[in-house]
Amino acid sequence: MKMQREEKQLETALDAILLRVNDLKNSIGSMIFKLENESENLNWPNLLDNFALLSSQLVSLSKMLGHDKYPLLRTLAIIPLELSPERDEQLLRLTEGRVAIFSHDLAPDYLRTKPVPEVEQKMIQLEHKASNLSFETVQKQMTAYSKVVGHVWEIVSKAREEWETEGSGRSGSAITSSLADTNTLVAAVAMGKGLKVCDGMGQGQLPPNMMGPSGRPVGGGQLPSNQLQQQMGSMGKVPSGIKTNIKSANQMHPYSR
Amino acid sequence: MGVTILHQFPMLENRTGPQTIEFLTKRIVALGAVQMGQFLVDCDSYISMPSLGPQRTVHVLHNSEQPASVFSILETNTKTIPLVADGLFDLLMLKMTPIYTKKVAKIESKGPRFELADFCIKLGSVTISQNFKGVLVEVEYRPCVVPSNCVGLMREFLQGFLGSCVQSLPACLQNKMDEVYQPMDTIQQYLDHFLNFRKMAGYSG
Amino acid sequence: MENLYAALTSVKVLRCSVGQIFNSLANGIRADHGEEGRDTKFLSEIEELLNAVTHHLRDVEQAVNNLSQPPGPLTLGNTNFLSQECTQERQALYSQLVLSYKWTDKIHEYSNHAAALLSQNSLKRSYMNPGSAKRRRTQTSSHNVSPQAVDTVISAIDRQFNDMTMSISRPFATNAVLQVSLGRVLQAVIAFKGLMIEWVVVKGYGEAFDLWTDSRHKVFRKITENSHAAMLHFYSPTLPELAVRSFMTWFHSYITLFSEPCKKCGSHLHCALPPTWRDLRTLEPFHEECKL
Amino acid sequence: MDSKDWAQMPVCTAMDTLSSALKSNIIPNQEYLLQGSVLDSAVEVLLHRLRGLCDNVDTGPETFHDHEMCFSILNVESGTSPQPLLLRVRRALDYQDMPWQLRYIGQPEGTGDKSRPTIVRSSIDIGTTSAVVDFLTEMGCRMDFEYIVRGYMFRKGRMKITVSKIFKMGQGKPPESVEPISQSYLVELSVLAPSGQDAIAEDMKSFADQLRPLVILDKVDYKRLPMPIG
Repeated sequence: MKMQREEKQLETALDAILLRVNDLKNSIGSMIFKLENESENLNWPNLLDNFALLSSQLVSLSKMLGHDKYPLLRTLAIIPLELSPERDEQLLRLTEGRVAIFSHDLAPDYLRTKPVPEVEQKMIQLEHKASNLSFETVQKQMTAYSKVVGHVWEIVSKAREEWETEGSGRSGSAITSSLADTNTLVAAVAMGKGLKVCDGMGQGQLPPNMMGPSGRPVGGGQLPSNQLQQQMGSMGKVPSGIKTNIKSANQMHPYSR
Repeated sequence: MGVTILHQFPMLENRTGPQTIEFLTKRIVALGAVQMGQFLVDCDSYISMPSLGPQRTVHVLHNSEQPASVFSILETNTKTIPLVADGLFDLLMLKMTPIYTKKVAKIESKGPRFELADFCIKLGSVTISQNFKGVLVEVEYRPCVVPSNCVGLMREFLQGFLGSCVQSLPACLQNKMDEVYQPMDTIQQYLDHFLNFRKMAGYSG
Repeated sequence: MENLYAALTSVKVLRCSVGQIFNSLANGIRADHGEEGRDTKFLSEIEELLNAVTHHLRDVEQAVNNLSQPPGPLTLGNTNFLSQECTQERQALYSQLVLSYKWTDKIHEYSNHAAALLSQNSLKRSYMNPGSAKRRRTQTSSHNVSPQAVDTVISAIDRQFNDMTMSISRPFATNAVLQVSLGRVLQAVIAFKGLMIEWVVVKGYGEAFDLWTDSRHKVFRKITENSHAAMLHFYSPTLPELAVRSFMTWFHSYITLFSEPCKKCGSHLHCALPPTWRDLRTLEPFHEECKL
Repeated sequence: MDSKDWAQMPVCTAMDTLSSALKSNIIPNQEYLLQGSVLDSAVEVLLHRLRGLCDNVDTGPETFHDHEMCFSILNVESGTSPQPLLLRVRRALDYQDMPWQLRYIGQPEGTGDKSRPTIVRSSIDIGTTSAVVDFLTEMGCRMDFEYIVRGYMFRKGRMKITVSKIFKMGQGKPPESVEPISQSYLVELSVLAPSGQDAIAEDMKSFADQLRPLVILDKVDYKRLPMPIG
């Protein structure tokens, strides 16, 4: 009875795992396909999305394996019942053309649960070496290592910063209109803001009898106009002027969304 | 638009306005003219508020011959500026009423309009707020656009049916003899006569 | 229909023979009957005529018999009522007949005159006359001139008059259309065929330049007519250049259209029109009515 | 028509015809307006899109190059707040012999009103002769400011769309050396209609939505605009 229940549990668990693994496989497949066929219009955010999907699938798979409800797969053994040097069509179909023959030299590779013996040996050696190190050397190596890592981190973050400013510059070109400019233009057209010819100036176009330049406070009128001109002019020359304008307009405009 | 001459026909003591018009109509019809409708030239004057400095007057005239246009003439101490505008200029003048007000009565010249070959003759009786003031005869010779070319011809035609009372050319044409005649020139002649009528009405009243 | 005609002619013949009888009877015995036996001769003549009448009467009867009954009543319109009116005077046909006869007579006479004039070929502007083909080849053709030649001729004329401006356009292939502005008095469109002036339209200053509509003003319509007359007058097939130049010189004299009075009556206006005619040689202004 | 009938036909005064036109409400004296702007870099895209949306597809956009002068005359007499009367004179620099345009523009309404899709302001458009500047100056008007406007005009039904660059007048310099006042083109969507035809405002709103997000056409209340300089 207990055996039966355990078997059933195992079966459902295997089914679920199979499902996840298949999902994972499909996502990897589609990503490979994209890389191979659509590489020219594949952008970085898209690729990142794909990686995120993969990692989430991996995480959920590993969570599933570590869950209490699931039987410990580690305790179970797989015994290859039949090995044959013949080509197996059914197997070929099942593995989507990856494995054609389930023979003596291939089966151990597929069913392996431990690293290759040479690797295992090397790992043991390394662990042994590590346990034999003195505390000072460990400390020294650790600081050196963290220094290197910190350095790399610095480089990477710097690169990232550069990259981001560049990116934001690029995405800025998608902005096609600026509220600040709208306001400037509308105010200019409606009220002449920035256009008003200050007293004593700009009368060249007007008939001379219109306003006599005499009797006007020339000095008082001219000075602010010059300042205004300078400000306007300098604003026009700085290329980043637009960007700052956008920001300030977003803060100021009553209808901003 | 051909050269036009506006002429004031002297009133005789024993004739009323309608009788004078009747008399002239008979003469002109005898020459072979055919009546083609009526005509109307009117003039409103707007005077500036004292706060605006020296007084200026805007005369706004309409001529039924150019029904889509409004003619306005601005008079200041030193100069006069003519302006031709669309019909909606009247609406603008209404907006101006706080600054430019209508203080004098409307004056108009109205009457029958005749055609004789290429001539167009208009017999207008001038009224200031329905009171008859005099008779203005307008003669247009439509093929000719330069006054200096057809002075003799016009004088001959005018003398032909108005008699010897026709002598000199209108003052405002004198210095424009070699320019192409504009509808505004007709309006200027009307305004000159209207202002005279008003002045006389002012003295008599 | 033929039967009807036959019947009508036989009736006519009958009436003729009857008329002849009455004629002879009314005349009585004539000189040509001779001296002796003139009575018998006369009687026999009457008898002969009577025989002819009976013969013709028989013809008529025969023809009438041949006629078929017309299907339905004949509709004759207003002529039905002619039979109702018996007095000739009230039909007033006679005077109308006389009038129409007079007209036809006049038309005949005039067309004879016109034919005589036209046969002299003085106004024919192309070599369409059936002259010998050899001679035609040697003649200079005024309407087969290169556009460049036309341009040079016209620009030469243009230089000659400084108050007359001209511009050439060629809307229809190679034939030039000349727009002439004569001071601020008038403008004209002149269509050429080669160097031959084909059409002239005169308009007022400021009117639209186009070949097909008349001017608004009576004066210019009159001048258009006169220019046509002048263009025919000045036409000379052998000296096309001279023809154009003299036409232009004549045309230029209209610069004083409104300012110069008529040479004959001394006044500007006649019938409310200025002197619209210019003498072809002296270029003096005349009213239409004064030029003769 | 017989000449007799002509003779009988009464002549009505210009004022009569004007007031009857006013009564039957056929004078287009209301302007419905939406405004926005587009950066120089994106103006080509906008023009392309407008070409597709508007009526004059085959002929391409109509260009214009105008000079606008704004005049005001102060109404001091009346006891109420001295509201200046604003008049604008506009002339085409590229077609010198065209009539000049004199324009009265009233105060904008509906800027704060959320239910109204566009600004509505009264407007009188008058074609005049070129003497109008002298005329206004002598009348007592003062020229407040002037500018050069150059751009493209499109039509869509009754709607008029202008995409234009505003230039500051050079001080006595030739018109070629004028400087633009911003790095954007002003975009205006307007209809001139007799009063009471508010349905057109909805049409304008939906047309403006078609241009989003390239250009945001909106009611811009210039009285409440921030004033960074002067």
